[in-house]
Amino acid sequence: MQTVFSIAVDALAYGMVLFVISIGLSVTMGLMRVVNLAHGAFAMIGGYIASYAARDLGLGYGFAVLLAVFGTIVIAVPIERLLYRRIYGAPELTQVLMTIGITFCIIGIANYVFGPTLKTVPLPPALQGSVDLGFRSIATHRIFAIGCGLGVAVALWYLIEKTAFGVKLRAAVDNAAMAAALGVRTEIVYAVSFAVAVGLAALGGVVGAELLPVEPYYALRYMVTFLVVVSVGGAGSIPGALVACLLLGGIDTAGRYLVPEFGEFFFYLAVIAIVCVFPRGLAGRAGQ
Amino acid sequence: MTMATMNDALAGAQGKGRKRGRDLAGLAVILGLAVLGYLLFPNNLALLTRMTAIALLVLSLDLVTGYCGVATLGHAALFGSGAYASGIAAVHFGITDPLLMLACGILGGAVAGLVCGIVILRAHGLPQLVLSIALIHLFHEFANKASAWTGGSDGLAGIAPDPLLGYFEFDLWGRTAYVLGIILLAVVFALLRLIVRSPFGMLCRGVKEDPIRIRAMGASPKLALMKMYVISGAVAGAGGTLNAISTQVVGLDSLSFTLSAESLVMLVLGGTGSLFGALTGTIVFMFFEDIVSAANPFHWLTMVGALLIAVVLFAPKGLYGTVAGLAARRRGAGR
Amino acid sequence: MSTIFEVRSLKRAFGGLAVTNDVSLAMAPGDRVALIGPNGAGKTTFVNLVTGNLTPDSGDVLIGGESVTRIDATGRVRRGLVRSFQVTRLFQEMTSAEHVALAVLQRDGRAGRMFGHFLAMPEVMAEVAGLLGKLGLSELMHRRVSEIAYGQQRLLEIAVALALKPRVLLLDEPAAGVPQSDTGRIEQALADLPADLAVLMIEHDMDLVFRFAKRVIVLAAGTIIFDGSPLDVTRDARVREAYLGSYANAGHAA
Amino acid sequence: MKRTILAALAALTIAGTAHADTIKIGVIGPFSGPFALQGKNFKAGIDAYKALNGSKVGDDDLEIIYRDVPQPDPAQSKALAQELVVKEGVQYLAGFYFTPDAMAVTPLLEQANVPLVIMNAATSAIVTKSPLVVRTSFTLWQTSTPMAKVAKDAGVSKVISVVSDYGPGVDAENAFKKGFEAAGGQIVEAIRMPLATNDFSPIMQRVKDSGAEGLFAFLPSGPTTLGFVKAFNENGLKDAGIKFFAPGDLTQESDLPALGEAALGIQTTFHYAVSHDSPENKAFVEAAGKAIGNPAELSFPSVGAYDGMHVIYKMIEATGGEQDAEKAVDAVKGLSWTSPRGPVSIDPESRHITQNIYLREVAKAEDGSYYNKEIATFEKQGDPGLAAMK
Repeated sequence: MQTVFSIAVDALAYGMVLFVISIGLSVTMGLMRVVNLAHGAFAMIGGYIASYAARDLGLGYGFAVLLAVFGTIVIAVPIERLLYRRIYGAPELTQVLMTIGITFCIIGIANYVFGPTLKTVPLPPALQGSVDLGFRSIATHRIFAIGCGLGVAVALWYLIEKTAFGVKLRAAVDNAAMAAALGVRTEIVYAVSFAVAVGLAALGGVVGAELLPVEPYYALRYMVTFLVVVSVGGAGSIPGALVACLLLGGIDTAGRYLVPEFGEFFFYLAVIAIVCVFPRGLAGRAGQ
Repeated sequence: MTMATMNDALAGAQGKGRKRGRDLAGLAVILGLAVLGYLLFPNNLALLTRMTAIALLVLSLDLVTGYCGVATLGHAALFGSGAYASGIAAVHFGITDPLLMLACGILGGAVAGLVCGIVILRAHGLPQLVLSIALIHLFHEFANKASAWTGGSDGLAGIAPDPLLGYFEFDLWGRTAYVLGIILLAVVFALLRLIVRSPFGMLCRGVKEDPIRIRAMGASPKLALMKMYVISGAVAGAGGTLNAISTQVVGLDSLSFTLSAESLVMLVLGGTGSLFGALTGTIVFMFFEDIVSAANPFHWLTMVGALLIAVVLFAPKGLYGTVAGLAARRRGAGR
Repeated sequence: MSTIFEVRSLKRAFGGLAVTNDVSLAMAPGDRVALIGPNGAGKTTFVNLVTGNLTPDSGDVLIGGESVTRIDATGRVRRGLVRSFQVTRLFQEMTSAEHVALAVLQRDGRAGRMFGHFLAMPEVMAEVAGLLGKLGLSELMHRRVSEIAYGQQRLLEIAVALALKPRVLLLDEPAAGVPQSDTGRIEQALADLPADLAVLMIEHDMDLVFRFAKRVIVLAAGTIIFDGSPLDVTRDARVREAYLGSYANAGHAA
Repeated sequence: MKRTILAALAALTIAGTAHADTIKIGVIGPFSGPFALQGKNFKAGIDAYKALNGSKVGDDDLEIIYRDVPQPDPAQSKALAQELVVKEGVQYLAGFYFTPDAMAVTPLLEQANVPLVIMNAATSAIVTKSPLVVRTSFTLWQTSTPMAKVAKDAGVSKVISVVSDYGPGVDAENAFKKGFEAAGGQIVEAIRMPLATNDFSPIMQRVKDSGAEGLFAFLPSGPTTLGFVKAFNENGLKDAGIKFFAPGDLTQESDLPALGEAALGIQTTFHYAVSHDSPENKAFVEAAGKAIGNPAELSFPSVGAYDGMHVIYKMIEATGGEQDAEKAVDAVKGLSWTSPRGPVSIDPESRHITQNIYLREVAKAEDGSYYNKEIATFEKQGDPGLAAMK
């Protein structure tokens, strides 16, 4: 029984970290219909900025996180205007080619600027150490990550379902021409959504840095994981992404614990099974 | 009315003649490039042979992606299965005749094609991409686990092919391997030209555009795609075998996501849906990689990235596709 | 005359809603039947059930006396039940000749052939040229679909269906979306359909229905409320109720 | 006409031999991609050797030609080696970070008449694949075996082994297991986890549940080591007093700044620490640090490359610059010298390097940086892996 609890706690923490990083990708892929393989690259930029701010400039953790989110958005907006705008509505393969190209460039530049070694984001004392849960201990920063995940989920849900912007966004997604005819400036809606997605990527990159350390090949190393999680959840769905992260996190964690030597098998077999049963993702909308 | 029909039949016949001419031209281009490569880089045949093997992989990917619209980031599974099939045949079963190894590799690739087809064709679009990614990881893990057969992460070494036809040795200079590779590529190319223009090829193009319409014609889209996947597996398997024979070793990288993604990049770079596009993409990407990585290994990734972005911006149909489109427009304007 | 196509008490419900409820009909070779009904009457579901894209909860579909209820859509096509689409479904990048040739080859079981080109198959080309000629599409033989007008695409759609040598042809609004100027050619094509072919046409345009059909079936709320001659249909009380009940004015049906 | 061409060709060939005083050495390694840092270390070691010992051997100039294989890719590696031999005419092949890449090249050597000096690839079997292979790095068997004794001496009798599931990981597990069981210890469990593991928390829970007193771990140097070490601490294993043993890949110097406090006190066995205290090493670190640019990036592959160059220099001296692979390899059999890592020699039989293995502990220096502090020495260790293969 204790084992089950233990696995559940780990699965929750891991799943939430995955969620925080991938939810931005779910926004770009589901709402903007762009297969954005460069998502990890933006998360990595966030990690680098936070690391630089906290380690080299000695800023506080919270400040470093904010700087990472906004810094990454500032870097990403010109990229959106110059490059992404050209591939909205393009065939998937074209988007794959473009975003892989962007990823390669960002990796090369990060390697040049920051060097090939690992970078960490030093945690504030409050997040260091572990919390005793009675039957086991868990790292404080993992609890923080779980909190961030929940916070992001609620905030995004509110933004999309309850605000005027959310209405415009959903309208633009369902029928861009109609939305434009109704006076929604889809270009701006897209730019803002992209900024939100990138900001979330950066936040995830920083919050998840303890688990997925920041280094130049971060962008490629975890690209597949993010893509798989979002697709399994159903691109564009927040609850779907949340369920997918927790489910895949759970399978991964349980596999690692019970039969570590076949961990990969379990994970990918589960992915195949889920995709075959739910071809549109766990929360995929019918008719899409 | 009759006149019009006559004229059209004539136009059709001309079109046919032109296509046959392009087939021959295509073969001539391959052989010409092969001779040119041999003359320009007589000491670099090993790399040219590798390029040929990858070209077979990209051609095979084009069959399912370009002609059938299947999105896959796991196509190296077919290539690697072919390589391992021939390698295991040579190392564990003593089948060292290169042509028999080729047969084993083609068979291995075709079987892998069947397996991948069964799984990947269950979904479309993004989920399909994800299935293919999951598959390539499973293949990779499986080969890693079965290290008694595959050598695991150390690679399957000790492949020692007999001389080709009992006479031509696979030596240090790699001439035999190169010639074998070029002949293989030319034969495969000719066969594929035949297939993509055959009724079956037409059926597949139909499936790519509208599977529902194909069903309404009484044909099963899935069956057509499965057949194409098996053919694609055979071609990729031939490429894998060529790699195994020429380098005498098979590594886990031949079953990797990286190789799959790279082959897709090469295909899209050259232009999907055209065999020439697949060849162009392979040649351009591999030469670019070779030159840039030799010139500046530390920054070549940035330059490759810039190349990909430039292609999307300025040649959205791929290098060959865009050039061919321009040429066609010019011909059209001239008429 | 013998029955070529028959539907026996076909039923299909979605949730609790019976969208097709106990529908039966029979057709003989050469029949020209129009299926009409107000929006939401269940015409689309009926077509999907008949063509095999949906499975019925109960009931039977028979072609030439053989039950095809458990046979999938492609098998039904091979047995001679062919449909056209309400919105054209053609391959934008293929020529007219390729469309018809593909249908001809598929019908002969040669669409899986991996060598040769249809242009080099005289018997196929003869049939392609004949069919396209009959529909007045000869000049567009080697044009891609993306290059030809919508009205002509509708004709090509019919050509493709005919190339499959159907015994029963299901035409789903063959004139939908065609500009007024081109409807004449389509009507001509319909008039020229092979005499021994059983044709079931789903149509909104009542003028077309009256000119084409010898028999009209009215579907409303998933059941057949009328099956008889075109002359009687407008006089039938239940038909009037079905249309008038769902529309503010009766003129809309025309 | 024909004769003129022939004459010209002959002249060229003669000119070629007459001026053959530039000896080419082909080095294959990961110079781009995720492992570029290791390739950089190769280059730094080679440059350092040339800086300290001159870039000439006798009258002969040296030319180093680098070729890039970013990730394990035996086919590419072999193609590049072929190109180096045939096109560039290299007399020596060297480098190789990954085992499969080295394995792929061994069948070429005899025909090419070229010796292969392995500067890193660490699977025991490579040296058996061709008599022309010499290795100046280490094997996992060599670095892991002494750890068994360390663990036993520390009073630990039950150990759980956790390794990455690929060749070197399996080697490390086997080496430790053999040594530890021979010393009377017990391996309570041996876990092999996928290379692509991100979250090690479940593994640590398993370690905890196993009741082991010590953990033996092997992961390839790089990003994952950070997560592993952190998970060890955060799951309370460190506090529970479980001892952490590993070969030195886990605390590679270039990863130490990131590992930082978390790695403090971890004991590893390895053949080289950048902090090794000797005049030879001081000179080496200075030269190599200059070559690599950022001295913090310096780690073990550089010393493998440095000693590899030493071996190649000796080979060139012995053959007088002539291309004679067999003579060259014979000349270095039994060769011994003082390397930056300490006294080393080439075992005449296996052609693998015999060297000291050091027990080190991660410690904090006065300037706040972290380093591997050598605390014990196991002298003149051969490769037990070769014996285990038989």
